[in-house]
Amino acid sequence: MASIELRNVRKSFGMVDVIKGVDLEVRKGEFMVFVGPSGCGKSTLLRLISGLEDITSGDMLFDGKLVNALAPSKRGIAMVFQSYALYPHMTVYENMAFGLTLEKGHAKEEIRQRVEKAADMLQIRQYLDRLPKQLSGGQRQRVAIGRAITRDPKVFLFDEPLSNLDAALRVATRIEIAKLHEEMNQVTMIYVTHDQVEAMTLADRICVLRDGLVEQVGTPMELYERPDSIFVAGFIGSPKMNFIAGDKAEKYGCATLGIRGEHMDIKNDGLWEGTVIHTENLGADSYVYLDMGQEEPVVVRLDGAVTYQSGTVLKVSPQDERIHRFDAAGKPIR
Amino acid sequence: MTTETLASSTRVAAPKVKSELMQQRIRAARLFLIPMLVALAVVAGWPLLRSIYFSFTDASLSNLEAAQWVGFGNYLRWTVMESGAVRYRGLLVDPAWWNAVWNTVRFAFISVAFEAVLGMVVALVLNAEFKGRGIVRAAILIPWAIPTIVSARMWSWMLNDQFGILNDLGMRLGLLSQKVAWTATADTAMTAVLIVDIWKTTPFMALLILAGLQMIPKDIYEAAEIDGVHPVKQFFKITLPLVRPALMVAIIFRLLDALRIFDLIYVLTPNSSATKTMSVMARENLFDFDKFAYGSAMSTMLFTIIAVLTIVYIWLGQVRFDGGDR
Amino acid sequence: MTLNKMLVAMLTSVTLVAGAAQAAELSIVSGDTGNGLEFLRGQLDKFEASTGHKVTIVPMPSSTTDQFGQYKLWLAAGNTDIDVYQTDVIWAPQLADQFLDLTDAAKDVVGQHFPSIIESQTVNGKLVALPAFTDAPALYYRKDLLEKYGKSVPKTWTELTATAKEVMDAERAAGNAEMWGFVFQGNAYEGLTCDALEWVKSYGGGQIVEADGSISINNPQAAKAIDLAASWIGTISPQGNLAYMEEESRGVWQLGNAVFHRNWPYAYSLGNGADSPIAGKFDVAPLPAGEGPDARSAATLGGWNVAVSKYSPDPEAAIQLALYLSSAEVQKERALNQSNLPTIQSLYDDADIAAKQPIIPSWKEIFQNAVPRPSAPTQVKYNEVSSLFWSAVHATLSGNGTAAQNLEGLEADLTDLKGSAW
Amino acid sequence: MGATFNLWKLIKWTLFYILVTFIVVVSVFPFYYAILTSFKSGTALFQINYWPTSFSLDNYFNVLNSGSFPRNLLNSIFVASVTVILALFLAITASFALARVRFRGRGLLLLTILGVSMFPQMAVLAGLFEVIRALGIYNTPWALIFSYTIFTLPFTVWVLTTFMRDLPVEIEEAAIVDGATPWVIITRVFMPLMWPALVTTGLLAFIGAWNEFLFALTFTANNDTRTVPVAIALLSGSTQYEIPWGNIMAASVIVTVPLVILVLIFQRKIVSGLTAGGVKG
Repeated sequence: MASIELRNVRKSFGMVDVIKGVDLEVRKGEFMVFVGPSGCGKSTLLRLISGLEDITSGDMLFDGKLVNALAPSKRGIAMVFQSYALYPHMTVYENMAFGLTLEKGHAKEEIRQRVEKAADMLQIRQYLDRLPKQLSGGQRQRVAIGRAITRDPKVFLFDEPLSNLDAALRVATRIEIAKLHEEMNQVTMIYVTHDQVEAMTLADRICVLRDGLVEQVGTPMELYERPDSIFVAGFIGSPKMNFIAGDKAEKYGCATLGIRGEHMDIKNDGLWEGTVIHTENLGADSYVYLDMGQEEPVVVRLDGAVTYQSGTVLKVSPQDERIHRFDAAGKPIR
Repeated sequence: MTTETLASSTRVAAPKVKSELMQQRIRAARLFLIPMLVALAVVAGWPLLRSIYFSFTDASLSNLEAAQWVGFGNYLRWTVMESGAVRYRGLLVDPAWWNAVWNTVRFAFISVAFEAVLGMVVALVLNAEFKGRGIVRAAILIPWAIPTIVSARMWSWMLNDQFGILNDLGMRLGLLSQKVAWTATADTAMTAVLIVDIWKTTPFMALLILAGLQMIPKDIYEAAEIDGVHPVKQFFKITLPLVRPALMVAIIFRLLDALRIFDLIYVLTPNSSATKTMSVMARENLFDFDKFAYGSAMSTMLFTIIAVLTIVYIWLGQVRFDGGDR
Repeated sequence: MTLNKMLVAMLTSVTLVAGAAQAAELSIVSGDTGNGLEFLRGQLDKFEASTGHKVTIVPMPSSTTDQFGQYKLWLAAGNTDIDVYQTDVIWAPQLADQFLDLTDAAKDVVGQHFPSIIESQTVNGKLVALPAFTDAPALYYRKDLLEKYGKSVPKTWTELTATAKEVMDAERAAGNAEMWGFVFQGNAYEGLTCDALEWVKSYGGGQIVEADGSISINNPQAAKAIDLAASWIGTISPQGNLAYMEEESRGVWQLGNAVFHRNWPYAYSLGNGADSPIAGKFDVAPLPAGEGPDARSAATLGGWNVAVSKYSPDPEAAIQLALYLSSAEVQKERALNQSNLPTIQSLYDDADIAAKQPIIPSWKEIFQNAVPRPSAPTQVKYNEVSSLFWSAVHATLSGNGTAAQNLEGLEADLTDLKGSAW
Repeated sequence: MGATFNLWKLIKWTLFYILVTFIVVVSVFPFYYAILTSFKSGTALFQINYWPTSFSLDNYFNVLNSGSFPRNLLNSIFVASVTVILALFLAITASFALARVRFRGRGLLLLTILGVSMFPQMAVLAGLFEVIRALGIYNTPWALIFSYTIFTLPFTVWVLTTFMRDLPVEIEEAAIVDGATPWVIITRVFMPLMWPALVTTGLLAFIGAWNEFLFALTFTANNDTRTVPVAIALLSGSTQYEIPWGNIMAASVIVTVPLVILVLIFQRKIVSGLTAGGVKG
């Protein structure tokens, strides 16, 4: 239950600047996702917020109060790590209770109740006496989340919590986290991932980071529909947005023309012509890869199962209202 | 990302305010290091400095306070004789000392080389799955667990020319044509010392190598097996390169030990010039002869030589002790 | 006898008075062994009973090198925990600075001891230690074998060489393949200095460094003596003799595998032990003489002494203890129990000793031929001198150069070491 | 085909077991011979036997009844145990600082510590003696415990530092978020994870302290404060030059057996301790 404000926050490791001046506000109770390619500084930013890492310059405020130097345990945060980071020698119960036992003024009974309550929320009550090594990966991650819940934090930090899980578990746990957010709607959550699907499905707002700078902040739909840069446009959405340069772009008065695969139609009088390289048939929809003389093949998304023979020449047209135009600097022309 | 530490860098652009966490950690680190550093300074640093200091004086053990500064006199001094010839004296031109240096270095390299090879063999055996491995593993550790002073005496007993069991065994098996006085003659004294040292420390080497071997993932061998790589080739192409880091570290620890060798030789062949090492000679001068300063100079040189050899080894072998900078 | 008794009585009465004054706690270090320690304890009990002082024994390793290094370090650091040291005969000059001068305390008793021994413990007019017992080696020979082959006890080293060879060959031919002619202490250590000094001296080759400090070792007689010894190795003495110390040589001897053996008195009673194969089959004689102008039989002087640390918190009591341990009373007990040779001349005529330890009076002859090692003239450098000497001899015995060559090198080394003065 | 294959396999196994037997025999034989000797006495000592010919525990009774040997055994146990506890305590805290906190001069510090482990004992003996006298702990077990840190501490610090460096960072961060201080992290989070390393280094330090001779001889001046290796060196025959091989071998067996048992108990841990941390290249 806290708002977080970052003012021109910078972080460098030795000679390397990792965060190069970030201004950001995370609202109370909001689910904020940091997303970006590896090395963009998203994990570092999360660790700066947690207090595990010192900020080199700038200010960080929790509820308007400066916390630059405050120890992590005093910030009212809880953190879930990619590798779960459970204490291997403690039982699930001890793992979850550890933080509370270290804080003064919690009676044993109170601790027990809080642990059990958290365990119930995550349906891990039957595992309380087990050691982490006796649990599966998904169970371990739930214990890690349970440990965070037990602390009753104001801010919940997730550092790529799903990347060690297999695909099916990832989806299930993702839903679990979404549910958690609904139940604990007073708690601010910050979630780091490199997977834009997680970002799109979980976030109230997404913060796209690139090279230590904030590229764009907004709701998933804002980012999808009105990307502030060619980078965001390419990062958000699957399949990736097609970028078309050259003559075809010039006709639309821009350096680069962006169009998503789902916003293109195959028509006999299509504007552009391309040769089918490959078709991916997913059942519900199909991706057709076309060679249009661009650097990368252009992907067209079609509903239903459609198959084209490789080498077939197709004509396609972009839906004009869905076109994104970018100048030479990669900024949108609106 | 996960390998980045908590600690912030202090080299460039230190934060205006150190965070509580960092302060706490730095404070704790200081608190944790001080007792150890104090202990090491008192127990090692100060005595070593004294030794170095005495090596530049004419100190005598019976009267340390009266020690007079003589500069490098113990290391090298010269007198110009009436004939005009210059006569050099001191440790750096003392043939007995260089003989001891040569003995030590020779001993260290030969013993460590044998220990590395034999240790590798033993480690490979122990790394194999077979019945009774636990017992074998415990058995090979016995030589290492026996106090040096005891094993030295045990071996001097076994190496005895008349009632030593080794000569008896050698004769019975037809390996020796006559009883050998192992520790007596210059030719065999070094061999005897080497045998005992190799016997005693190979287990330690084997253990360190075994630890390295066990870190090699099994599937690498399975893959090699499927590719039909010959076992000998497997050893040279897979095992050796992968175990190399562990081996290098094991070798350096042993080398440091071997260069300081004292007790074994002191008990087995204390006065034989064929086996006299730097440590033994330093002791002789420090305590037996009235040459405390000269002995201190030897100790200092011994320390210097070990340090130089270690640095050269680390540099040549590119041994990385701290697993990179973190 | 009566004089001794009177003295003991006097001493005891004096000590009783002192003991009544204040009881001190004393420590004595001793590198002595088993029976020796037991004996010492017994004597100390008597001392405690008569003086009221309490004495603890701090045993030390029996290796004299270990003891010496340790004592030197302790004394250098002004160790107050040890009051009385048992010292080897050669240590006096090297440790003199840290021991109390006993001249005054012992002025009434010094006259009883052999003057040569008192002299060996006197450094620059300071009496550093009081003798407890003395030691001198002898030639052990197998009287049964000599009788069997009709040989007499050799009087010279050449004779010994010949006899040893003959008996050894004959015994080997008779099936005793392990038989050797002569075993001695040939390892490179202080013991070899003793053995070699005997050879050199018996050939009239001096005593390495003479009393006036001149280096005498490089002479033809000395070379001759050592060359002869070198010829033994591999012929009448096993190759392994080069690594023998007292015990190893005794091992060979006591298994009945040697005709002759050079050792200290201790080997006598052990050789006659219950399970000894040679019990009753051997006897002792003075070591053979050399050949040449000053040829004589020579035995290296050994023996132990007691000295008082100048850091002792209670020097008076400590001196009292030292006096007691060197007294005729204790020396007699020592002779009776330990067959240690007394340093008090009159005890050699003592009837009890003659009855119980018949070899002791006969050892007087050996002892009178005793040669001191050059520890007095070489002062603090004795250990190094000895080390250089035994190295040179060991090299010769091992076949690395002739005696003449090695002694020439030794002379140069010793001259270097001596510098302007010892 | 099958037959030749089996034959080849049989030969391989036979050769392998011959090698194993050879290794075991070479390792154990001297110790076996020591035990054999410890049952002999008198002139029998000088006769060579490969199998037990006599069985007499006299030497053991002699040793255990000789003055202060049992006392020395207790001293050794005390000195070695306290040395281990102290070294582990100092090393575990120090290695936390060295492995987990980045500060200026850390690399230099690590090298210095390695440097200390290459000090020749001879070079520091005299100086150490002065220090011990100055501290007033001469001739007490503390003198030994104190001086043994010179070889136990650098080694333990090194091994524990490498080991601790390999512990997952996230576990420590989780503890920090949970509000654990460095001390709590060490004692309640890291120590339970480091048992193999602690056992290994502890055992190595124990063996080092147990077997040490030079310092033990120099820094004690009393039968009641001495340790076993010194006591063995002090075992003496009834006369000056007589070496009591039987007693020495009996004492050696007594001294070595506890270590062999320790090694037997912990041998699995020793290897895994070294695997996990000791020798990361």
